[in-house]
Amino acid sequence: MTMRRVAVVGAGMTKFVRRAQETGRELAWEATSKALESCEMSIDQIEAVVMGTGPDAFDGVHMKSEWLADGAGAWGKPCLRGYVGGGTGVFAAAQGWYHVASGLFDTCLVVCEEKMSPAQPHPQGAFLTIFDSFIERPLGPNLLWIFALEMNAYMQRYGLRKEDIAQVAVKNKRNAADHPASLLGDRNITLKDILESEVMAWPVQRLDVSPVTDGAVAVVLAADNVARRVTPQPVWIEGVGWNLDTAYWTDRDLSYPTYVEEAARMAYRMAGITEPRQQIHIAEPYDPFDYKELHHLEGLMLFPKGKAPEATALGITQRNGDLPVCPSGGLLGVGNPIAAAGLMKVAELFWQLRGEAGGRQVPGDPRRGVAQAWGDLMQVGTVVVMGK
Amino acid sequence: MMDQWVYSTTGLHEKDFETGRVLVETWKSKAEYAWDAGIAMGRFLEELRCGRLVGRRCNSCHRVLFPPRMFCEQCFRPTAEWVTLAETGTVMTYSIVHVRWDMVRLNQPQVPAVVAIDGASQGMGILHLLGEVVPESVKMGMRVQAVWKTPEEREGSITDIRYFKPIS
Amino acid sequence: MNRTVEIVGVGWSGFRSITPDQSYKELIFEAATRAYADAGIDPRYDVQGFVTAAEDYHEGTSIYDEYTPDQLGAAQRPMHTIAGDGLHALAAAYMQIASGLMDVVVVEAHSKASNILSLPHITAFAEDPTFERPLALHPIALAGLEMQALINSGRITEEECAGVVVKNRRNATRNPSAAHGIEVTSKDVLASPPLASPLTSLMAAPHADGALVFVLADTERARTLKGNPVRVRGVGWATDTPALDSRDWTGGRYARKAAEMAYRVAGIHTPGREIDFAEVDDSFAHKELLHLEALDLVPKGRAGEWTLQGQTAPSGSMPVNISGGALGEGSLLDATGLSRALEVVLQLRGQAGPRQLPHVTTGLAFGWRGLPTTVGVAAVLSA
Amino acid sequence: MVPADRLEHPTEARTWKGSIPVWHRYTAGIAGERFLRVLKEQGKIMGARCGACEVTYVPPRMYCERCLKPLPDASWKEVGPRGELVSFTRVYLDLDGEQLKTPRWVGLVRLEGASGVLLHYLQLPEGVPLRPGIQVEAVLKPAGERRGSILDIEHWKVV
Repeated sequence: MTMRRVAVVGAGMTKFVRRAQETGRELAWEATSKALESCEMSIDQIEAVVMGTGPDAFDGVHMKSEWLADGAGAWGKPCLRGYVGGGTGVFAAAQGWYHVASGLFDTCLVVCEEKMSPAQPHPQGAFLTIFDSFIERPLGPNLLWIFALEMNAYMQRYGLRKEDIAQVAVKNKRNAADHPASLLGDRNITLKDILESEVMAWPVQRLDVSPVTDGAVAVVLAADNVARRVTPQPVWIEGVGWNLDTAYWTDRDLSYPTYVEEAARMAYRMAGITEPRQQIHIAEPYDPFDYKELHHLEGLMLFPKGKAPEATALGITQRNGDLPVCPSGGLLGVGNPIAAAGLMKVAELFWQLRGEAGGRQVPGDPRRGVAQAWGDLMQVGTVVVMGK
Repeated sequence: MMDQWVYSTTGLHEKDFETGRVLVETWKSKAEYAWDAGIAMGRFLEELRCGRLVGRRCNSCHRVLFPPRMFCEQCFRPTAEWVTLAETGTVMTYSIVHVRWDMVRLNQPQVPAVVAIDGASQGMGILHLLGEVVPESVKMGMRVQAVWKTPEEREGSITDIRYFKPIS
Repeated sequence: MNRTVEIVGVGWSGFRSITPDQSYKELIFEAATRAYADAGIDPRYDVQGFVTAAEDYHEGTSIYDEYTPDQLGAAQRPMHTIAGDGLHALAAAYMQIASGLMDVVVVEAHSKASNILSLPHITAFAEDPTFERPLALHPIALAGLEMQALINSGRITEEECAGVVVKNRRNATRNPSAAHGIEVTSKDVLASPPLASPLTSLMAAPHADGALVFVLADTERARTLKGNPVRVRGVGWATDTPALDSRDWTGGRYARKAAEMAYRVAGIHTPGREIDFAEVDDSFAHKELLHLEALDLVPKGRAGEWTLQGQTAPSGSMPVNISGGALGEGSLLDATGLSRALEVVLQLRGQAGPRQLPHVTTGLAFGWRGLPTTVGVAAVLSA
Repeated sequence: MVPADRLEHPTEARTWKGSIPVWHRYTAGIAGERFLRVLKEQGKIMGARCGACEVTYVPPRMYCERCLKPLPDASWKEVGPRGELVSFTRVYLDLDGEQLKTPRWVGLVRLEGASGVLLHYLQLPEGVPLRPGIQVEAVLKPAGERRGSILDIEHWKVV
């Protein structure tokens, strides 16, 4: 059957900061009000709200989307919170898509918020309890372990060096220097800076990692008929996909994200994409760690397995390259308020495809982009394809 | 341009908290649990107390699943029988960790690894720590064996295995 | 509306006050096995999507959605969690099917409430950290304040609340899946230890462990399956506000809004006449009365009177919580709303055994997210 | 010995204990910070009014939850300290679910000038019959003891 067409018609966000004075509810409102303003819509014109936000242990509020609801414009409205860990931000856009595509709603506000700074003694503490309660937590693991274990598996499989991977951090932190919301943009950062940063969990060094961040992002979705009334430049959601692999992560080959490939195949099928590398002009893969961008570019089938580092070295993924990757600056540069960071990528595609990205605008006339996020125990892929 | 759609959010510094420039409330949430281990995990923990690693066989795909579960997630059917595994295995991947979960530096680096256990199906392992090894000498594919606590010390916990050490 | 959606299979495990013989994964696997047998499907081949409803702090795990796929046969499939009630997850599945994206979607929700050793602390952890939590009150205070506010407004009496408890606990004695069926008198209820006046301990739903799995399919696909499908005619959900200051303390705005949406989608204009019976949230006795009026199933201000007159009893004109509700089955945390829908499905299929209602064709399930929220979700189901 | 697929004796049932061991530090937010500063420094309870929606929020918000328009400082006004008791309850349990030695009264009060209610402890003089609508007043801690917290209000006292 033919599915209802759904477009992004507006987007707004907060600055990404290390510690916000705003409460989570206020952060949600700041992003929401900017998004509504950007498409000159009032909250009365919004029929439903989709909330995306990560572990309650960050903000420090149980059932936190119920607490954030008023800031996200959900007063008296249907509000639903989808949750796939780090994959939540991009999934929220897919969830907004099915709200509208279902025919139940003509408009839907998608709001993602994360305030990590309240968690003490360190926000990483919230990650202590993502591991299996019976046989992993007693070992005292931390989040860096699984990233390091996965990164090492990836490096060994394809014989990669830290230099091959660290160049991603350089590119994204430089790109972020042009992002007005950026926490860690740095035009002058060098490969040497990354490689000489403190070793936290080999092969992970401090500058391989995106920072703890507070922030929120909101986008407005509308059905075909409404979208054309709201803006002359709707950006269509052409494909959505998500996929969750087994929780038994120690039984999996960590060198390749099959779940990302499965999510991408689902989204590409819907978008009618058969040659991703030709048909996609901008990519915003999830980059909480530099190697993840490479891992995900391969999972998205934009480069062959193990070949993303080479493509990066050749400059193909630079903002002015043949396939600009994370022109926003990504999580490594703009910051990583978990769920909000994912939706930031969707907002970036919206601005890029409308030619509104200012100093970050990719050259040429990009017509289609893909945003992707990842999360859980190296387990979930969420993908959205957008085009004008 | 998108710049106008970015709210000028108020960023704070740690010293704003230390100096009391901003008001705060603090809260220690009491979130305590006693999780039912159930059949598979209950048996697995009990076997650890006895110094054994066990898996479950699926009669449909014939895999020996480890860690053990009462269902096969690939075939969606109950697993059929218990299988006692070896206490040896292969390092699938590892890391050399210098910081604690709260980012405090460790004096001695930890070496967490995924160890695929002999007797389980290809690549099926668990997360544990490596010991009695120079971190820099650890390699993928390295053969290791479990180093157990004494029977008196064991409590039916994953930590009844102190760590895995290289097989010399 | 793009496509119509049916419930083609249900399965559950429990409900008991404790379930030490199974892990949450094993409890869910058992419920899923039954639901798939009921629908006559193989989750590894016949299902496009899976949705679980769960909350991190109810599980004791951050990012709990990591642990959802295996016991459902959902590994490496499109699966996501809804941090909400099982009925919210059902609404999500409904939308995935209605959009044309998927034909068959599985919904799961569960409770291991017995595994939580500090539940009042966790519920309080949902309150505003600056203006509410510093008072360090047991969250039951909010239920007491709401019940008293309803009494002050002249809408209900303590005796009417006691009537709800007597009815639902008795109904539960005829539900083999209910953990808390018992015969009590109105006097017992009013004399039971106070929690937050005027709320007494028998007026608050005890907890239970259990798991529920539903299989949903679009009508075309449903025809090719065995089972006897129940149509999801409408779903609706709504939030009032997290703030204590501006919420609607006596009108149940969240329930009214959720119902308005569900009725609109279902094409229902006179709920009291078109809906034969209802399973509505009764986490606290007064909530059943508040909800019945907000859902427009009972005339304003009459819910208590109807209850005492037996109109909401199995033999009444608007039977309510024949399953025993949360008061009789036990609150299943995030699965509570879905357990309301389970009873509606069983009644519409004529599979409710000794508590089967004669000739019912349309029922309403309504869930509330629990303290301290003002979030409701409704589903209208028809045979 | 544990059987293959079901436990046979309660002695075989096993639990594993754990917790989520984090604590949190919360800012009061842009509106909350100002509200608590005024309460601490001037001993006043403030509200913020949305003229369009005709709602006065207490505590004030940065925005109106109904129309989502900002509520600038100019929309703030003092409310209370007197108000009407809208609802009340006597709580018998502490946060651990244990019986309180002395059950505690709390009340929802609509302060003069506010649209909604504010929750706080309620102090009852002996023998005063509690009924909705009675007038109460916010009792604040002495200026020197106020730290910029909702607990700078000690309780509601019946007028």
